[in-house]
Amino acid sequence: MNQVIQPAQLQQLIEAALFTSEQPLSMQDLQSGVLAGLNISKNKLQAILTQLQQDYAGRGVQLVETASGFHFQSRPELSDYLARLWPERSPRYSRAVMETLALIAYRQPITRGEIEDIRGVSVSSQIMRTLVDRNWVKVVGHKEVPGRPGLYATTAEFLDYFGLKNLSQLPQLTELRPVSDAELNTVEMTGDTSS
Amino acid sequence: MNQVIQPAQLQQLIEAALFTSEQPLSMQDLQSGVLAGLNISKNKLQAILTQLQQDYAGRGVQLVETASGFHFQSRPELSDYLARLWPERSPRYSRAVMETLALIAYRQPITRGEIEDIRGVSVSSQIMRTLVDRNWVKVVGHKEVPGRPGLYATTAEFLDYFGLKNLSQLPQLTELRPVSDAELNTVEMTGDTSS
Amino acid sequence: MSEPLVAEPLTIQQPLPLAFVRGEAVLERPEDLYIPPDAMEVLLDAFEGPLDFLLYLIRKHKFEIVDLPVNEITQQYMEYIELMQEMNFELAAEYLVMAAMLAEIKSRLLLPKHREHEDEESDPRAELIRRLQAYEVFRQAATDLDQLPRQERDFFHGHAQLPADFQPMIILPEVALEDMVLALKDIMKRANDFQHHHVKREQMSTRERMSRILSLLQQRDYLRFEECFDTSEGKEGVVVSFLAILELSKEKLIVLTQVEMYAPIHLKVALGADG
Repeated sequence: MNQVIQPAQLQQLIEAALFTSEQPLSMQDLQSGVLAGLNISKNKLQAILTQLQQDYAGRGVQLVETASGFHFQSRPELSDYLARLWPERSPRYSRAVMETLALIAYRQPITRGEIEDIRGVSVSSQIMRTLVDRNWVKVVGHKEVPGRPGLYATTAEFLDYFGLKNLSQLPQLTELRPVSDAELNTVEMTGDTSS
Repeated sequence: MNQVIQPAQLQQLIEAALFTSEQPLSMQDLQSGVLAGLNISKNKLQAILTQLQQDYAGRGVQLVETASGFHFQSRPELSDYLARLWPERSPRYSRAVMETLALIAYRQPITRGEIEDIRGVSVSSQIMRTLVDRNWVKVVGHKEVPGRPGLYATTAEFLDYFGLKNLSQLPQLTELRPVSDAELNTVEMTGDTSS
Repeated sequence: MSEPLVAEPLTIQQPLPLAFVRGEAVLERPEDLYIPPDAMEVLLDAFEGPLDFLLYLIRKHKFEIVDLPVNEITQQYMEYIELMQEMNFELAAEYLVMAAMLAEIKSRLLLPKHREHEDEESDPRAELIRRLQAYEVFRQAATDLDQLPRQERDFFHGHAQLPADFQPMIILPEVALEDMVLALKDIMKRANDFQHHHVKREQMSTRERMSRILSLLQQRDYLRFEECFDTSEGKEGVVVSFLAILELSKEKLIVLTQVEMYAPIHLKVALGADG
């Protein structure tokens, strides 16, 4: 069925959907959900989203696009004020958790054993559970070696949480200083963990 | 401690607090929470809230004040569209509903009392409402017996749903599967028209 | 082991205490080897394992990783480890494995070199350097990741409520025709006297026609007799309509009226029924 909606109401509808949804909404989500039957082209939808981003440019919340779609979030400059309202909402993570997360993010898919090889210490089950429970990482397969360890990768929620659209937006890894010392000849630093 | 905040940022802050809070925020909540230490008078705060209400007058969400405070809410006229974002699956129909529907389909027009006679149990109003709300059955008249019970029949929507042109396309019971001897003994399926 | 160190966030804007010893913040890592016994254990907890600890020792002496001064580093590392063991601290196994590796590298460096083995794999430090560098890259990556603006710390999800009278869309259950037929069969199995309610194709269409006529009479007070027939349905259709009218009349659901002979016949709902 095709319905008709006024242009002004169409923008209101998309705006309201993005504000009332708990999850970010992709263009696909919008077209198959709240816009179903309204026959709104992708170009038209894109134009409205761009318009909304402009409308909110100077406001307290902004329309941003991350991995799973569009959602409104508060301006980062306001975080000092807002964070004190909900101190309990902002958990802190230990270095062990962050290093493990970084390894999964940059080297995925990766086994727990491979993470341990690079970090030089064992990775507790507690750490892995923290990341899995947080929906930041998940097992995406198993490595065909004895024990068939799980291969971990990051999720769309991880990207959303850190405000990223995709993994290529992660900060660049630091360049390894080339080894020029003659004594050492060349030491290949590809970051290959096989050893 | 007293801090200083730019007027533009102050409005952004209040706006963001209202959007990011899980609960409605009263003026008191705002002053003791996100605005603590900023020394914002009640008048000033009221003026900003009024300004925000005006800013959002034509948008998809609006700033409304309820007993517990201010919060943003989607425009009521968008609810029908937004409802598609969170569809709820209702449970499967009970056996009683299916039997009632079957009797109406095959024995229409039929009263609720006649359905009860055949099923041997009472038929709740809820069951009839389920079928009427679904637009599958309707009252097409009243039987001239005491109480003038409604006569139920199936609708065109019923036929459409099941892909039938007319009721004569309803499967005949004997066509569905071979009837065992035992069943034949107890259930006569031949065409005696007495009723 | 004593209480685990409270995990510190990786914020680097301001110097964070390295550790807390009896409530006192230890801001600087100790410059010399003397470390108060209490601090020693806490200090080691502040490191994410032997690689982290080795990187600390290398940086403290402003060495480059690639220059890895094995003699000095090994000596310092061993002194820490021995000190820990003297104090009967339970050391994570990784620290002891690293101690063994350092000792092995040191001894191999002391062996005379053979020219033919002098390729890139011949330096016994190479593997350790590779691991230190790889670890340092990801240690930095973890810090960078922690600096990224993130939800619930640097920004918060903005959302609006739905109106109080909001009703979600209900997806109605799917029903297959067979479900309905099976339901009817169940009824028939239960009802021994179902013989009185026979189901038959011809009768079926008669009853459908009865419903249709009653429906029409809900919209209009009267139907002319001829309106109940559709000649395009053929003879059979006419018969079905006629039977339906007779059946409706017999069940006293409708009344047939004719003012005079040959005048039009009208159908109307039986007296007192909806009109």
